[in-house]
Amino acid sequence: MLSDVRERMVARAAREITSGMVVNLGIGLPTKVVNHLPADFPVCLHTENGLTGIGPTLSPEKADRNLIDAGGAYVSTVPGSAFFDSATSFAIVRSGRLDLTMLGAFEVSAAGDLANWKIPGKFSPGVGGGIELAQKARRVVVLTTHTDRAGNPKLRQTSSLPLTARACVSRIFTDMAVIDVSADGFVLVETADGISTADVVAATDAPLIVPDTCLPIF
Amino acid sequence: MLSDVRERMVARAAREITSGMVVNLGIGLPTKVVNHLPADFPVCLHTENGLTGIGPTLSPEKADRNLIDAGGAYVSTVPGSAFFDSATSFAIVRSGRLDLTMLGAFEVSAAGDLANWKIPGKFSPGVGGGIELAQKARRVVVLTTHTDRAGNPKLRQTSSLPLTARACVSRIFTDMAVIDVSADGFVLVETADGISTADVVAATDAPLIVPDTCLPIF
Amino acid sequence: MKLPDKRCAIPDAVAKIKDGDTVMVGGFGVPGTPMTLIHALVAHGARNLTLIKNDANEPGMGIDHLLQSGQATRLITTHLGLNGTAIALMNTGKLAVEFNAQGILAERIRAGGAGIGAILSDIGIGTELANGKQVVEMEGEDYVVEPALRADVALIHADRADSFGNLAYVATARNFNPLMAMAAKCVIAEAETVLPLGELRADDVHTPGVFVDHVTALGELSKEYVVVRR
Amino acid sequence: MKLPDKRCAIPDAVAKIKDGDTVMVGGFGVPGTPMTLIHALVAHGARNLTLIKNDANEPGMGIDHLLQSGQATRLITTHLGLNGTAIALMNTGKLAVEFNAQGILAERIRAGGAGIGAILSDIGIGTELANGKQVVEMEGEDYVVEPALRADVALIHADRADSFGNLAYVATARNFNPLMAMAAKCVIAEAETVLPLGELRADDVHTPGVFVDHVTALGELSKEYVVVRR
Repeated sequence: MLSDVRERMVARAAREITSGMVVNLGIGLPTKVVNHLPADFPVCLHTENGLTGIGPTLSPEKADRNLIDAGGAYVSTVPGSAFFDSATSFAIVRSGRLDLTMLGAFEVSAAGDLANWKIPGKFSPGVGGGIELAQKARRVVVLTTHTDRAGNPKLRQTSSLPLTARACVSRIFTDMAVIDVSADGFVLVETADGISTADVVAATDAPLIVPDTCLPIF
Repeated sequence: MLSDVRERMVARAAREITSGMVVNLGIGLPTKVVNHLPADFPVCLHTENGLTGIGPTLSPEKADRNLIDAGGAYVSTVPGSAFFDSATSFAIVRSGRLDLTMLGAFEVSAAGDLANWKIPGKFSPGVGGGIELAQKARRVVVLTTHTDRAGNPKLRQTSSLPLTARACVSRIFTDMAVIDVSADGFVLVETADGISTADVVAATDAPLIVPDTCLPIF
Repeated sequence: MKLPDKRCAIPDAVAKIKDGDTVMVGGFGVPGTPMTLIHALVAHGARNLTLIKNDANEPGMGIDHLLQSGQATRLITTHLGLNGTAIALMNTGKLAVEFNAQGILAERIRAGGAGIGAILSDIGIGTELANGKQVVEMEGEDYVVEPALRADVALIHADRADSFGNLAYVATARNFNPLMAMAAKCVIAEAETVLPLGELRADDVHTPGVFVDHVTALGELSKEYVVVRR
Repeated sequence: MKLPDKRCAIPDAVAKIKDGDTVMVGGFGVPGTPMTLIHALVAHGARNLTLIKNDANEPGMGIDHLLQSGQATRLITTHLGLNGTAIALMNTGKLAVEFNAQGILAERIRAGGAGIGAILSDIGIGTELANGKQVVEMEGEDYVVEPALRADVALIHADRADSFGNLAYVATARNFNPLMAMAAKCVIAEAETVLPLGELRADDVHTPGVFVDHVTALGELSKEYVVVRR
């Protein structure tokens, strides 16, 4: 189970999905977004390993051994699902048919650079499908904790990690705030219940533009 | 109906097809080759517009409006036929899965250059699939009349027409002879019944190597 | 979650086509040619069109109507052998024609649909087909650069569809349709039958509906779809 | 005319694999991984293999057996996240690993199967993924050259096959299988069911048998094929 604030962050991110969109939800927190969409909501979920029209996740007892998502979870279909090979799957991604992708992050820079695939010397399992999602989806948003386990900010002026793609992130949902990436850097859009603007500024390693209005709370 | 000698030429060409081959038969005379294969002969016929396993040609009454070959003839399937798109069809061609293609020709040079798609100022309907067949099938043979309607030799030292592909033709079946393309030029292999070596030499615009043995007659 | 409904009336679908657009049209001969959408484009009247199609159909059929009406001024194709009218328009300078090797046309369209810039190919190297093309050396070999093709609109003919736009083709009517259905900003599919969601098996879909913008059900088929007696 | 019969016993099919060969292996996670052919390759013993596979499976499953046996010395892949053993072999220099973006790996294999030399792609431009790659300018834009991949052998898992080697896949077990089944000199397919000719509908074939050299029917499936409980 997710903590209350993470659940609210995921629910807030779900509102980013509008009617009729084609959406790819990355491994980890983004996958949880699907639990916050109404049953009859018109949307098409895509997974890189070859499916449009992802249905609910299934328990091992009910799982089909041949039906997983890109993260290895056993999923199901919906009426109108289609299966296809890996080349067609990334044709969807690279030709701009994804309206939105939600990804995890190690770091996001104030220019919208995304680093989420490699920490040199520590973690280098390969880039998988992330680079094409980050570079080619029409809109890329990030779901992440605001800081890493050691408390270091993940939102930084520049990222020192190998990049997944440059200048790709439009918006970041964290357990503290919703932040947009603008031409002038990070802009605070919303804060989590109980979190002050000062808290967000302190946990962010880059200047944060704070609008002179009352911000929504999620 | 074909004339007797053309029928024998087509029958002779059919013997070029050995058990288990994947074969593409070009528009025109090559298409007729299929009539000379036994019913249970193990072979896979390919057509560029998206079918492996071509079955017999059908009359308009029995035709399926959605099932044609690349020449527009209404054909049928055999048990085990498969349909595919045009990209897959030429993937078969370019990746070397065709053991043999039989093509028509305007001219063939002594180096095996093939010209069969354009006569500048007279005939230029486009190259279609011919260039890829000529360049990529493992073995390319030509079926053609030995001379054109005006009596000009089609087998020439060099071709003056725009080429379909260079040095691609291995063997030529005509209404006068079977001729191989060797490193040293044209080599007479067989003659048609009633045709002398001198007839073939006279109708060929390039030196013809004539083996010092008794040649088979078809 | 429910997959969106993309069913649409034909005039509404083709209304988006603008003067100067590039339009891909499926089909190889009669099979797979979207005869009904082509007539709708004639009725719509958009001019100065670039068409991308394997062939020019036969006189009085398919895209020949767009050549006769003067709406098409440019054609990217492989072979015009069955349409003497198209060849005459080309020879008199009324139609600009770019010929491609057939499989290269297929790959260029597929590259457009796959979001890649170009393919490197050795087809035509050493012949006039390679004239004027960019050549790249890779590992000591020469290749021609064959740039991806994309279109503003693709007109597709399918056998079956569902309301999300998943498509299935039949026999040799498949040909260029699945490739073009990936390679245009706006993909319009006519289908002989439009089924309720879930009635096209997910394993048997040839074109995932995610590529398709509008799907429309054909009523009774016009005479242009039937067996040609030559 | 009759389509040739390509049915073959598994040991005979894998007997052709030689030391030093490049072997493509289908599958994304468990679905589509040819578990039985992989065990046959372990039994066969060919060494110094280069494997091309989306992922390295999980410890004790799929190509992990070829890593554990030391038969594979090189791996072209996209992601090893579920196999710590593979990462350890890579980090200690016992396994040379080349990472590709997943869709680029798919396209490079497809290019090999389609007989084209390379694709030009903008994926990874401006990141370390593009380091060391040939760059080509086309119409003012930079693209990296991603060369086609071909293999000596491809090991494929299909749901259904016929005796000519036509293949059909099920659900997300399709993944890289149809691409690899086009891109090797020798293509060996294991199928859960091998049907008589004509029982796979021509419109529903995913891989035309013309690409396949040997097809073999699986008996009862081993435990590696079942649902993984993590």
